[in-house]
Amino acid sequence: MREMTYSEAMAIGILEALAEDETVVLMGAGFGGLHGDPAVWGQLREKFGDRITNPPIAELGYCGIAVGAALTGLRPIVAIGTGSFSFEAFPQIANEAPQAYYGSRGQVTCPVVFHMRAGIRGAGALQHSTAPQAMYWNTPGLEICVPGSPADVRGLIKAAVRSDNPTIFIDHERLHPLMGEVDETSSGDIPLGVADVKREGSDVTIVATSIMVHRALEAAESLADQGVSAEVVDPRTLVPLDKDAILRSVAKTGRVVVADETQKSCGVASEIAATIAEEGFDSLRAPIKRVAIPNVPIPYHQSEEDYVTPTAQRIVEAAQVICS
Amino acid sequence: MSSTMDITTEDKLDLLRRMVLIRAFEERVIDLYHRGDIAGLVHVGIGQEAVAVAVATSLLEGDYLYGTHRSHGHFIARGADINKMMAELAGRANGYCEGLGGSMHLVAAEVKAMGATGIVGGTIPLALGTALAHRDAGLVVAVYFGDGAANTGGFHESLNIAALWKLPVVLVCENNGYAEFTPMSEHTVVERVSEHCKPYGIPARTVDGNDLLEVLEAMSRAVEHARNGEGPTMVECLTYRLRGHYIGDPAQYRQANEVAEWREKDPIERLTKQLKSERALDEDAASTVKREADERVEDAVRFALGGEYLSMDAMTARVFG
Amino acid sequence: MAGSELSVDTLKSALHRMMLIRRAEEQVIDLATSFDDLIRGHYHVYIGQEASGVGACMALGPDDYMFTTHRNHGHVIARGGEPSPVIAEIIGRTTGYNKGRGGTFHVIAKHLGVLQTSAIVGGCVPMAAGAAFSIKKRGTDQVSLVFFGDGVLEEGAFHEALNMSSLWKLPLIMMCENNSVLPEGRRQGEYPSSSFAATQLADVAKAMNVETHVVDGGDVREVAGLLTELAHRTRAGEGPFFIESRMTRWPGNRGSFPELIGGPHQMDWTWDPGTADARLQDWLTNSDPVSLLCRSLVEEGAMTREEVEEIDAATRKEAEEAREFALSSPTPSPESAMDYIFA
Amino acid sequence: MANLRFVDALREGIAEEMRADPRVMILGEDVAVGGAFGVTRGLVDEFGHGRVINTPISEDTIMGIAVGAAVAGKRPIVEIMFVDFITLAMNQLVNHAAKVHFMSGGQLAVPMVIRVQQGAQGGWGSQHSQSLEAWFAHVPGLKAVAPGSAADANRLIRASIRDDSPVVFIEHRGLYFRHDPDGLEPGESVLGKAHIVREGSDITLVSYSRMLTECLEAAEDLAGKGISVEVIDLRSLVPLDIDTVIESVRKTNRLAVAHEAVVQGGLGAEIAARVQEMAMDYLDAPVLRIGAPYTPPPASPKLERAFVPDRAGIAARLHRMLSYSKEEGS
Repeated sequence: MREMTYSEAMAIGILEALAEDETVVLMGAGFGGLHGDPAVWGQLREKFGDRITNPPIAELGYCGIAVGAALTGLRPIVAIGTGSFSFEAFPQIANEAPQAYYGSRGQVTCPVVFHMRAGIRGAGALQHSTAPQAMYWNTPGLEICVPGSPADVRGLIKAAVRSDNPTIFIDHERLHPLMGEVDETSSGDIPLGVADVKREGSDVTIVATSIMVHRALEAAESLADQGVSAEVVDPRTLVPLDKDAILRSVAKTGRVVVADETQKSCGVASEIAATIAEEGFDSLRAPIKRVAIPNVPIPYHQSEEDYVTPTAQRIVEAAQVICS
Repeated sequence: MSSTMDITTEDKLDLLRRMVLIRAFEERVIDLYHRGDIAGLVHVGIGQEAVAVAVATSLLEGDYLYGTHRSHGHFIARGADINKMMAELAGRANGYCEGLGGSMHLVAAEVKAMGATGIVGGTIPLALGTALAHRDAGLVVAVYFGDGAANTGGFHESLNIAALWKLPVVLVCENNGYAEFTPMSEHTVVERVSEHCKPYGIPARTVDGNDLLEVLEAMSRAVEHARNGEGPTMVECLTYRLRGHYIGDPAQYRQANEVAEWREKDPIERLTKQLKSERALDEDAASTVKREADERVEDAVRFALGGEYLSMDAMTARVFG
Repeated sequence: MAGSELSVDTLKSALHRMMLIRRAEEQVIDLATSFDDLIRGHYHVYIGQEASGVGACMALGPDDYMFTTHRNHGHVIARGGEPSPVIAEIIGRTTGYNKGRGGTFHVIAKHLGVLQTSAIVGGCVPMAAGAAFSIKKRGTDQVSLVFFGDGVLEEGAFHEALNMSSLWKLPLIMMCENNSVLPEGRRQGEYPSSSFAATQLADVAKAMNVETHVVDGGDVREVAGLLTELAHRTRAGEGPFFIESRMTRWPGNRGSFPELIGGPHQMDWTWDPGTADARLQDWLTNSDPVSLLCRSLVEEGAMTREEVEEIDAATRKEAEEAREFALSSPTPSPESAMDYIFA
Repeated sequence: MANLRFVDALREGIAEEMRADPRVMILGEDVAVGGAFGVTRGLVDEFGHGRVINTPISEDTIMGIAVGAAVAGKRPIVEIMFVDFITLAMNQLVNHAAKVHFMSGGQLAVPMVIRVQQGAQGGWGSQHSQSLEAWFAHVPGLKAVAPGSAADANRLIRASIRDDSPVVFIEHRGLYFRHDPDGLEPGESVLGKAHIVREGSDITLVSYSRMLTECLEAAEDLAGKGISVEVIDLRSLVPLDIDTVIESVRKTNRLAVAHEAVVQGGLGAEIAARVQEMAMDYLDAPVLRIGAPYTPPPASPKLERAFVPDRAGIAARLHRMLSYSKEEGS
């Protein structure tokens, strides 16, 4: 076990994916964002420079190129940059890639990974803070990974690359510098569609995605001080969604807070809450609370940003309401 | 000013003052950024001031302007209030956008500076739309973009539509040789962005973007062309940003000698030298220009840092008009 | 490069493919108009463009890739596709190439290298460039060929893909089928359009340093000759190439709901266009690639009329059988809609 | 208003606004020749090519042009021929149209209407048949409207054009050539106000757009079995009139939401999440979400029929819902 940043763990995962399969190529190199550890990323360039292509700023064009390459024997990982830029490539990400396998009735597969940085990052303002995962969830045929820890990002990037399906891989700008333990002596593989209980508890379930896992853990600490035992469940992937793990926890606690950093309306938390309300109805002893972004674009200044950010405190408050 | 032929020495001094003000503003922005008073992704255009001033000078009051992610200079040259600009960068309610937009999303509608954007090439279609709205009114719309934007689909769609509909728009390419961190040779096959205009019959010129008077001359013709109803044109200004892509970018992707060469071509130095050789400016006067600019910027900083923040109710009320 | 170098056997085989496309498409139109529930929406046929698709596909080898658009039926058959699974696909039967999943817009045939057919204007060009990128990365000598219409040049995706293909010297052939050309302007000439400002389509590609060619898309010899040369050069690393294949629209190609003016093509019309419906005569005389090829082969003495008519009878029969095959094929079970979401 | 077909009522609404306000203009592929479905047929004759503007196939730029015209004082209507093609315009729609008002601190307004046409009908396959309203509902700054009747098409398009925000106006191609059923009383048509189309006491059924018709028919079928269904037409998806829904749930204690879009991440999720949060105590059964399965729309007619919820399927699921009890599970 070694403590490392999320960025470094992602770089290690990408290095391992490249080493494992020579058809893996990178389009762009903006993974890990501005905090990427130069030592590790340098190693990546040195070892696999010929498999890294730096495309022009033409998201639509290069995402399409990645789809075409995926149809013909490569496994591209595409760095789109901030989630907002993925809207420029929507025709390829949401209209071509997810339909290739289905539309051809299984004749062709499209093993491409679209990587994007999402979330409220600190003065990213409206066009550099977008988290589009909810929209991709409404687009059948896309797998969606939202890893929240170094070990998870390393394992899931490899699973995403190995998957024969197009995968949306979303990290969060504020995750990059966060530290966590990674076991470099093992493969660290994590299958898609398996949730992880990040903390066990008995009074309330907090379903948390991506950066919210950390805020949920922080909230759980503070709830513990108040005598409330919170269980933190991290789905890790939205598609496939490990409903069983979530429902198991709900069956135990009967109370749920869904914590997610996308806008509330038709957001990730809505789908998770609706699913629990539908399939876990009999277990529920209180309404499910959603802690998400209100329906506003992400503003520029910190005070405004903080206001819209789903924080640990807001998780605590939501839990208090349903536990009382 | 309709033509550079009429430019007086006093005009030139005024152009210099504006460039100096932009430079002073942005240098202070860098300082405030490092002090933590300004946050986020902030892109400065130090070294590109001549384009900003020339473009703004060529436009009339009723004309419109669209910017990019690197637009402080564009807006200041256009006459935007630097107090409200600085306040916006500092995220205050007394800023142009009440702190909701920040550096990348400046809008100063009072001077018809309609918007910067964080999306490369994103304002080009917007400019076309504004031109469409006003094409019968004799108004002109100028829109900035960089060499990187010339690879986006929206740019090419816009060339076609602007030509097809003969829109009164001037496409101002600030070709600073880099698309974010990538040199032009690695992102496109064309030597000059203006080459893309040929198939559509759009008149295009490539000029020395650090020579204010040359840009002004080209811009004046382009604006006149648009105002006469003759359709779009492109003015490609070869220039250079002396700093990194954003504040904090160490810019290790470029050679020291390249930067040094461009420092020699600093547009402010060039015009200063010219005015000195014309005996229109001496050392004292030059320092006065600088001092006055610094003082105005200090006022702006005081205005900005003294500003309140928008209330959260007001913020949520801004989602719909 | 000259098309005249094509052997008589090759030309016969090309004629066979062209006629097969024509007859299959006639069946498609008939199915759409005779049944309410088979092709319920709009659809696009390739009648009148057969020479372009067949000529281009003659230059491809078995391992090459081909991408196409909403107007794909003819391209798939040109590439060697069988009419039966093509028609079955169009009417949504399990025996279709994609088991009825894709329909008229999305006939995909992996074994022919037809990997995607996008109904989004311009959607296929970046993907084809991606296949070319993959070829280059894997170091094989395959070619990626993409068919698209002239409207694609209005889409930004085309320009983004064009720039990257040129920048990275990808083994890509972009076959722009411009079917809006008047007969006299088919070889050269301007592009008169209310929606595209450039008067020469090829200029757009030239501006990005891509070698361009203009070809008479109504002449299968010219198309095959040019494409064979370019495919060869593409394999040698000289790509990408942009071709404007100019052709004149079949009068029955009325937007999205084609009409068989005067019924299916009669071979009498080929030999004597004056016997056809007045609306077709000019097109049959000057522009119909099938009629032009038939007449020239007979005039040159390469084939007799009887031989041509034998091919016609054979393809007509093949298309009729394909229709019957499709109509008698089972429809998919409703729950199969849930299959093939993820691999 | 006479009982016009949906398409004619919609066109009439656009024309009325264009007559009333010279700032209103319409842009899109083929709009000057009537558009793909005839919605804009004849408008060019009355208003000229200066206000009914044919565009190249350049969706993103068309969207951007409309934003630029809107901030400069026009009230543009953009027609996107199929909603699937809005993927090509998402950049300008999400990054500018939705945000310009907010990011400018209210300096600029973007009064524009984005007309889209959607729905799985006709076997047009996966790139011409999607229902994407949840995308729009997720993007703050966009309003979204989805009329289910000709009368509403007329009134809501007018309200949308008059609105100072960007409104995505969702048309269903299966509705275009229909007349409203006899006796349909549209009520007041304003943005943000749902309408109880049929009163009932056993189950609340929420829907919009074409699915409303299936819901009304299902309600009719169930009435024959003595089950009383209250049918609510949302009409406006953003703003969402949750109060009307909750008021109804308090009466019926059961809620179903039916739409043609994919269930996962769809509008039903939002309604279910909100209602269980705000009115859980009133629910005797889980909120039932009825929608398309998690697949792209299939082209095959038979598969497509299975993909789209229908009258019989809705009625059957509502019927089962009534027998739900906590002990047994559903």
